[in-house]
Amino acid sequence: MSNFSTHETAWCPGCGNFQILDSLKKALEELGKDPYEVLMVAGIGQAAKLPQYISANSFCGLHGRSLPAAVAAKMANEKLTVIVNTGDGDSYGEGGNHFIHNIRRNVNITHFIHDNQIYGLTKGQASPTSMEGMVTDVQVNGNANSPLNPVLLAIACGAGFVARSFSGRKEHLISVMKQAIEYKGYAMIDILQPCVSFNKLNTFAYYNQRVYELEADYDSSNKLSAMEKAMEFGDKIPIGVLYREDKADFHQKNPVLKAGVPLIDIDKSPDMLKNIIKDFY
Amino acid sequence: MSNFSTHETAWCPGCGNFQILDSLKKALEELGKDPYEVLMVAGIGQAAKLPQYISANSFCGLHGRSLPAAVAAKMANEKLTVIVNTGDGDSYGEGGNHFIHNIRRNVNITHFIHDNQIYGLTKGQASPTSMEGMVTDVQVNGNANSPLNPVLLAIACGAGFVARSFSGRKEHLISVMKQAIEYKGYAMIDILQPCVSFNKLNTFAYYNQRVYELEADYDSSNKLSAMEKAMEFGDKIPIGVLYREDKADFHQKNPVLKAGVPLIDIDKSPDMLKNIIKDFY
Amino acid sequence: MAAVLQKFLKDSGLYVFTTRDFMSRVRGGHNFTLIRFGPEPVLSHSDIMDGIIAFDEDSLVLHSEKLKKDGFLLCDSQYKTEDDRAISLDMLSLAKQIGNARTIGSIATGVILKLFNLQLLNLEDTLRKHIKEQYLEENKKAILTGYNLVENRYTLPAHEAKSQIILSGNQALAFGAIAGGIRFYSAYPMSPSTTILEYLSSKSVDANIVVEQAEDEIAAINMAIGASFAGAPAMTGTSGGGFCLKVEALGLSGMAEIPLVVANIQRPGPATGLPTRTEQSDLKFVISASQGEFPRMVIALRNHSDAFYQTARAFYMAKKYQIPVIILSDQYLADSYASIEPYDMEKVKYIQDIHSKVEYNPLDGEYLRYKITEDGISPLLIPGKTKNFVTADSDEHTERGWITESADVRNQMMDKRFRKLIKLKEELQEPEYIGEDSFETLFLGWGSTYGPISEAVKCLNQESPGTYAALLFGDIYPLPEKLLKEKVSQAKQIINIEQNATGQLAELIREKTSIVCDDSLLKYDGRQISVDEIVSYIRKGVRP
Amino acid sequence: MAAVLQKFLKDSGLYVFTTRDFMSRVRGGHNFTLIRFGPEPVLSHSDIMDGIIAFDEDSLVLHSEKLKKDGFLLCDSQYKTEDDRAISLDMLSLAKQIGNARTIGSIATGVILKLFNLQLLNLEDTLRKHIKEQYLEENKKAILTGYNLVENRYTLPAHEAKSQIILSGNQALAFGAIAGGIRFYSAYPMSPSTTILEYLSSKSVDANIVVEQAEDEIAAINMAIGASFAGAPAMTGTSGGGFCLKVEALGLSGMAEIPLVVANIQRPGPATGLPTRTEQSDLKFVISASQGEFPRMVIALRNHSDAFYQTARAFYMAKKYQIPVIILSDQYLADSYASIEPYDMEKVKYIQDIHSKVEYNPLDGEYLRYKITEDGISPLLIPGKTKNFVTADSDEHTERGWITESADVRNQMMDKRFRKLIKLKEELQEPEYIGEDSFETLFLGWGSTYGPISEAVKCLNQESPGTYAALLFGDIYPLPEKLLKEKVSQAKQIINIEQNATGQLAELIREKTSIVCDDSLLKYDGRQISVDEIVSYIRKGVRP
Ligand SMILES: Cc1ncc(C[n+]2csc(CCOP(=O)(O)OP(=O)(O)O)c2C)c(N)n1
Ligand SMILES: Cc1ncc(C[n+]2csc(CCOP(=O)(O)OP(=O)(O)O)c2C)c(N)n1
Ligand code: SF4
Ligand code: SF4
Ligand SMILES: [Mg+2]
Ligand SMILES: [Mg+2]
Repeated sequence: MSNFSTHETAWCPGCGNFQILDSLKKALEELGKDPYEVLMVAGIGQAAKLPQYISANSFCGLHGRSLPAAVAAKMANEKLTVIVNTGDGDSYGEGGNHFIHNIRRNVNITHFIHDNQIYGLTKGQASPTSMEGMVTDVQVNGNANSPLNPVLLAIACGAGFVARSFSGRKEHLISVMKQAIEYKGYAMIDILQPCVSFNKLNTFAYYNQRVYELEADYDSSNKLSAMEKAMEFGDKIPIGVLYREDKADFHQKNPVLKAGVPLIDIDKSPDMLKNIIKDFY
Repeated sequence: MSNFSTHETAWCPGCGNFQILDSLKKALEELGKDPYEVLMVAGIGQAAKLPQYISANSFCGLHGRSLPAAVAAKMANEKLTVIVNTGDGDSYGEGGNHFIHNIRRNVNITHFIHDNQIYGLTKGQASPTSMEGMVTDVQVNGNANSPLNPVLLAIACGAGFVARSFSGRKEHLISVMKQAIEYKGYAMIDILQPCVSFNKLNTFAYYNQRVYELEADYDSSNKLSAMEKAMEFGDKIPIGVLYREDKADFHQKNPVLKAGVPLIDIDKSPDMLKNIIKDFY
Repeated sequence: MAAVLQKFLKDSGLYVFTTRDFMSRVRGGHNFTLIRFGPEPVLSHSDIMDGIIAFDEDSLVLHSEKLKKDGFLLCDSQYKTEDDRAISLDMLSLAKQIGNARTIGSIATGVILKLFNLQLLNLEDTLRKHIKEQYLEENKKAILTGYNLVENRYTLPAHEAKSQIILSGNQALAFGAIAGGIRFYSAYPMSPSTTILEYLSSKSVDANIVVEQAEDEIAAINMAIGASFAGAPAMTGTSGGGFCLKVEALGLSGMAEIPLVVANIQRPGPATGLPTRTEQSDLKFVISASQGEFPRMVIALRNHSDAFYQTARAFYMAKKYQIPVIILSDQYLADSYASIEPYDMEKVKYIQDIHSKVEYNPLDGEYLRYKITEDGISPLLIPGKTKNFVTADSDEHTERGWITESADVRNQMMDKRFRKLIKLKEELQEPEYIGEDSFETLFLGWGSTYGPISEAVKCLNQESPGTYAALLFGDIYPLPEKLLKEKVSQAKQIINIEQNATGQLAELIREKTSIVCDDSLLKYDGRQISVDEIVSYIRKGVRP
Repeated sequence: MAAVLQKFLKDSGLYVFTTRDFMSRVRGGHNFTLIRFGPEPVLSHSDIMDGIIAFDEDSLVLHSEKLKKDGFLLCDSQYKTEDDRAISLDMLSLAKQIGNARTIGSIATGVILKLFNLQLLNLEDTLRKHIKEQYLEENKKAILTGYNLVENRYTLPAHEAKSQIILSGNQALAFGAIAGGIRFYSAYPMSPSTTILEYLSSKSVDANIVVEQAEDEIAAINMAIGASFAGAPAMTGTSGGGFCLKVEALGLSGMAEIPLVVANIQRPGPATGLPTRTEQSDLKFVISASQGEFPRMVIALRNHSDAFYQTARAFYMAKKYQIPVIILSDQYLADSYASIEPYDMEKVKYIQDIHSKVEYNPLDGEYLRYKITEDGISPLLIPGKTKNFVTADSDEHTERGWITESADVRNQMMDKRFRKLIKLKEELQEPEYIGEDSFETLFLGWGSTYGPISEAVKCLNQESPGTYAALLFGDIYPLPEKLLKEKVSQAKQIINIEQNATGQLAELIREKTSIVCDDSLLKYDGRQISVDEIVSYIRKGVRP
């Protein structure tokens, strides 16, 4: 049994979340992570229940607010492997502002968005990624908003690791997850995830027919062509690492953290207070 | 004297906001707008004081929250010409989530962002568009975040009218403002605006040397090349309408509004309540 | 199946009250529905059951303790039970024969109806209302199958409630908003408020409402304020967590004097808490939410009748006083269904008045949006509808609505805004008094505990006539004090009964009147207090 | 120039208190600084002035009413005035001669120092502290020029305050946070809290603090909670409008029992209000902010000494009880500078204890993050620092920290969390009592009105000895009741003096104790009440 296993889940049978959970456990094991150094962070939603189903430290905060908590935990203790799992509504709707700005902050965490293109836990309203025209109990005349393209958005905001995958392609997902976790900086994977209970448009079959892996010669370092690829989301949906760029992360730029000692372990000078008070004389 | 004139301002002498205010009055006059049908909306900040200096209806709401109020006012009464003037901190920082989602909502309003790349009213902290490395009283070691590219972000979110201009180029600004106001849907102009008090990097001269008008043969309908142009922000900064696409706006898609009668003017059927209660028997 | 069953019951002339108990998950978990019905109006659920319909093994066991000695336990014969109250029937195989295992619910419905000797009135219509066309035939068959499967067991006295309506608390609230003139509703989904969003969406075309799902709760309330400023009566709804995000804009509504209705459908906190359960723990929060000070009104909904009338009235009060009005409901009321007297549309007609009055043209001379007036109410125009400029500013402002830093103007504006409360307090509705002229123990309650507490008073007084009474608050802030003081002066003992841990009503009452409760009955486990629990606390001192 | 002047004054052994009055704009508008100094400790500003230094025509006129008959009015000779108190000097042209018109401030500083016969102690050092190297020489010249321009006029008695420190309320708060062990601070700029962010940024390297400007206030508080969860003592600061946005996460801190310090530097509301002015109107708001119910503590800062010690203590209390602790300050305290006794670092040493204690390993067996304990405090470990999993959940949860819907567990957890208050209440600090053993009138106040009220008591008692006293609250929620009840039982009259419109302290006191104030002195025009205003209200019944 996996190091990362735990109790029963409350997801619907057939839900794509199961594959994501399995893949994540696999990825963590293959990377040889110690569960006690892993911190799973989530907001609120179906996807956000994932930390409850994996043996690791966990922080299940507020709906939409997982990223600020996650990056700050990493700032406090860089030895933690910080992984955020949460929904499309949580990440791009309620949490949209944190999404765009944490890309700019570039803290070394990993963000897995279970993108079922619907609000699952609240029983099926349109999410930011829902297709235009989708009918729900709230969008009775069809969703009027054009869907957000999260990977395009991430690239446009300057993210250094932007990927898409699909819960139904476990091998692919595990491989991309591992790359994302190992990437030094903010890494996001938008994971297509069928919601069998509420999303009758974007089903397993829907995704399965459309997804294809990026060509072997795909150049993930070219931002413009990455954006072009990112816009491909229709009859064909590319999966894989769309854009990747290595750059200094938050810790490397922060004067307190750049020495590499976790914040909570830095010894404070015993004379610190006495030195500071001198300013006020 | 202009129809839209009013009392004294509280801006610093030399501030770029004066040109923006002048240009806006000019644009409104040239479009022949009736001041009583114009609604100026703002958040809080230096830029956001603009509605106080123009004769029109005005709504100065909360910091970061101008867009939701503006689009809803338009939903309530489409006869209003709704114009938002507010800062980069307000629009992209505190209000970032409303920015990305109101692009998707595509309500027919105009959004002028006075982008001085700084928080002016609160006396000079880094804003989302501040350059990396900028030193302020808060960013004492230099701003560590990479700046947001608002025009690129807007295009990536699917905005139909995305432009950049500069307060120092009044003719250009007036012309782009007029196009934006006339565009049917959400239109944004990121207006470069020197802040003489706090931004010593991005001065009038800085912008003036760098900006150039888009070539006459520039094709603003190609999203990919628009994104490429949008990324140009360094020694040369293109100004003009970077991207433009005509598409259905919110009102055209909304079942209650599509008939073209302002919401507040629709007559409710006198039997409406009696008809609805039947459902409950 | 609950929807169909309750409709049959109502159509047979019975009063019905249905509550749902579900877990915060989409499938699985232990969920159940309680239906209480009878020839007399039913105001709440009860813990003591006459019958159980169990569709799984858990339900057989989990609730049997609460089943009356002579109750029945209807279940499929696949489940083994020793309980001699069980009625085991081959429902599942019959459903399969009909062609769809899921019709087992309709079979059970048929069984129940027959047990109580009720007729299958409007069979087709009822089914059509709740069941998709394609499943209609098979469910009809199933009901008839069930109906023919058993013999009649119980006889109910004659009853006359056929002309009642049946609806949930949130439907009643949403319908009340329509009666109140709503034209704009914006919200972000959040249990247990989402059904308001759903209901208003479904009526948006019929009732000419723009209904918009916002990107977050902050957007939702700022949208509502923008729409209201532009002349569309507006509401935003949420639960406590979402209300938190609306707190800043609540102050904007207060400062800029923009009419606004905010519905907070409470659930147990703090934070995410127990998302699908019930509590009344946001009273003090909403009373003082937002920085600074400004007049507001808070109305607690007590039942399905209030939900309609008071929501409609909230629009009236918001517009009349140009203030935010907060409606406090909770999951118990929101999700429960009750059969009640049809609403009287004449009673809400006065609301139209205030909407039309708003558009009057100001007196000659300059238009002063924030004119200092004696009653504190300034002329409210709609931008674009007049040759005056309409302004709103979240900063302190002059009569014209321009930003100011003058100490004098500040004082005048603060005083003007607060003066609105004088008139408002005069039209507050006193709490509902339940009981006889004389009594000894006075219960104090608010909101949805109305049902359990008022039933408890009746029940307790049957044994000890003239001993118990209750004051149940609907209008709760500003606190109506008149009747309270009157009844308190008569009481030997005061007990506040609340669905929270700190006794928030009692605290509010003490703050405003110095009245101190002698005892408290507080429940905060997420389950609504029942008449039985109140009665047994009073009789035996057992806390639930 | 105020910074330089106050430093000279302090170094001459005088006590200093400086307040700023500025408009919400970057340049222009009428802004001024009040410096009050003397040989005795100065606790607040005064409305009555001994001297005015006017740098523009407005200042000549606007304040002259408040200038003492024998006061002076220092101004440049370019401004014409009839006032015979004027000292007109050619300061501008002298400044221009020196080479920079802006050195006029330094010339005036020199003049003042000479008028009061003070020596130019540590001239260079003082200037270096506040003036950029490149302007040093010219300002030195300017001060000397001013000093030689006039004759000595006043003689101050001997004084001995040279070893005092001088700092602003926000600097004191921030320094207190450092003493409290802060390692993480996140905030979004907002007046009057921004200077905390600035100060901590400037000390981030020296004190090993990660200081992060967040994209909004919601991010700021959620970051602080995340950092605290991971073991870094954390604070977030803001003003009322930003506090609104933090309300939801405040509940998360309460629910997940994650230590957190939140500083709310109040300004007049509602909404944007008067952004650069002062008020105390968020007390009731922060006491009940967030849905649901959970223990919290609110500490009001009364002065520059409190600002340090109480902020440090807030970290201690937050960690010890695993709760959110809210610090209430206001613009008046935040932006004013005072010279006070240097802080005693020994007094804050106990705080280190609690930080180290946290990392203890749990007893044998399973680690239960939310173990039900007698005192309600459960073992807090730091994730990654132990071979136990550390959990946090915003849902109601079990002892292990997993989501639950059990009614029993819910009750146990609610009770456990609230039990923390028992011990906490035992270590509450009683309000500070100002006055003699016997008195007739008792003033009640809180926070930054400490200075004006306590000076008023002294001043009033000079005329009528033993008549006035005050209780000034620092710890304010939970409300410490002991001393209050004791003193109230002795009082003939109780008057609450507050910088708000509704008398929030009085309401809180009535809610908790049924004590009702006989009269209220409330001010809400954005300007701090002064000792003079209190005294003249008491003596003449004139409300400010
Ligand atoms: C402040 C706040 N608003 C709303 C909610 C209600 N809520 C819980 S989960 C959720 C959306 C879930 O959608 P998503 O994030 O896509 O996750 P999924 O359930 O689809 O995995 C919402 C709106 C909440 N818990 N808190
Ligand atoms: C909720 C809230 N947070 C913070 C503030 C303080 N604040 C006022 S304006 C402003 C930033 C202004 O920057 P920007 O939007 O770029 O406008 P500018 O002044 O530069 O024109 C801030 C942070 C506020 N008023 N409300
Ligand atoms: S509702 Fe959808 S997302 Fe949630 S568990 Fe069920 S299938 Fe999965
Ligand atoms: S601070 Fe900057 S943005 Fe504000 S008025 Fe002055 S120059 Fe303009
Ligand atoms: Mg989802
Ligand atoms: Mg700016």
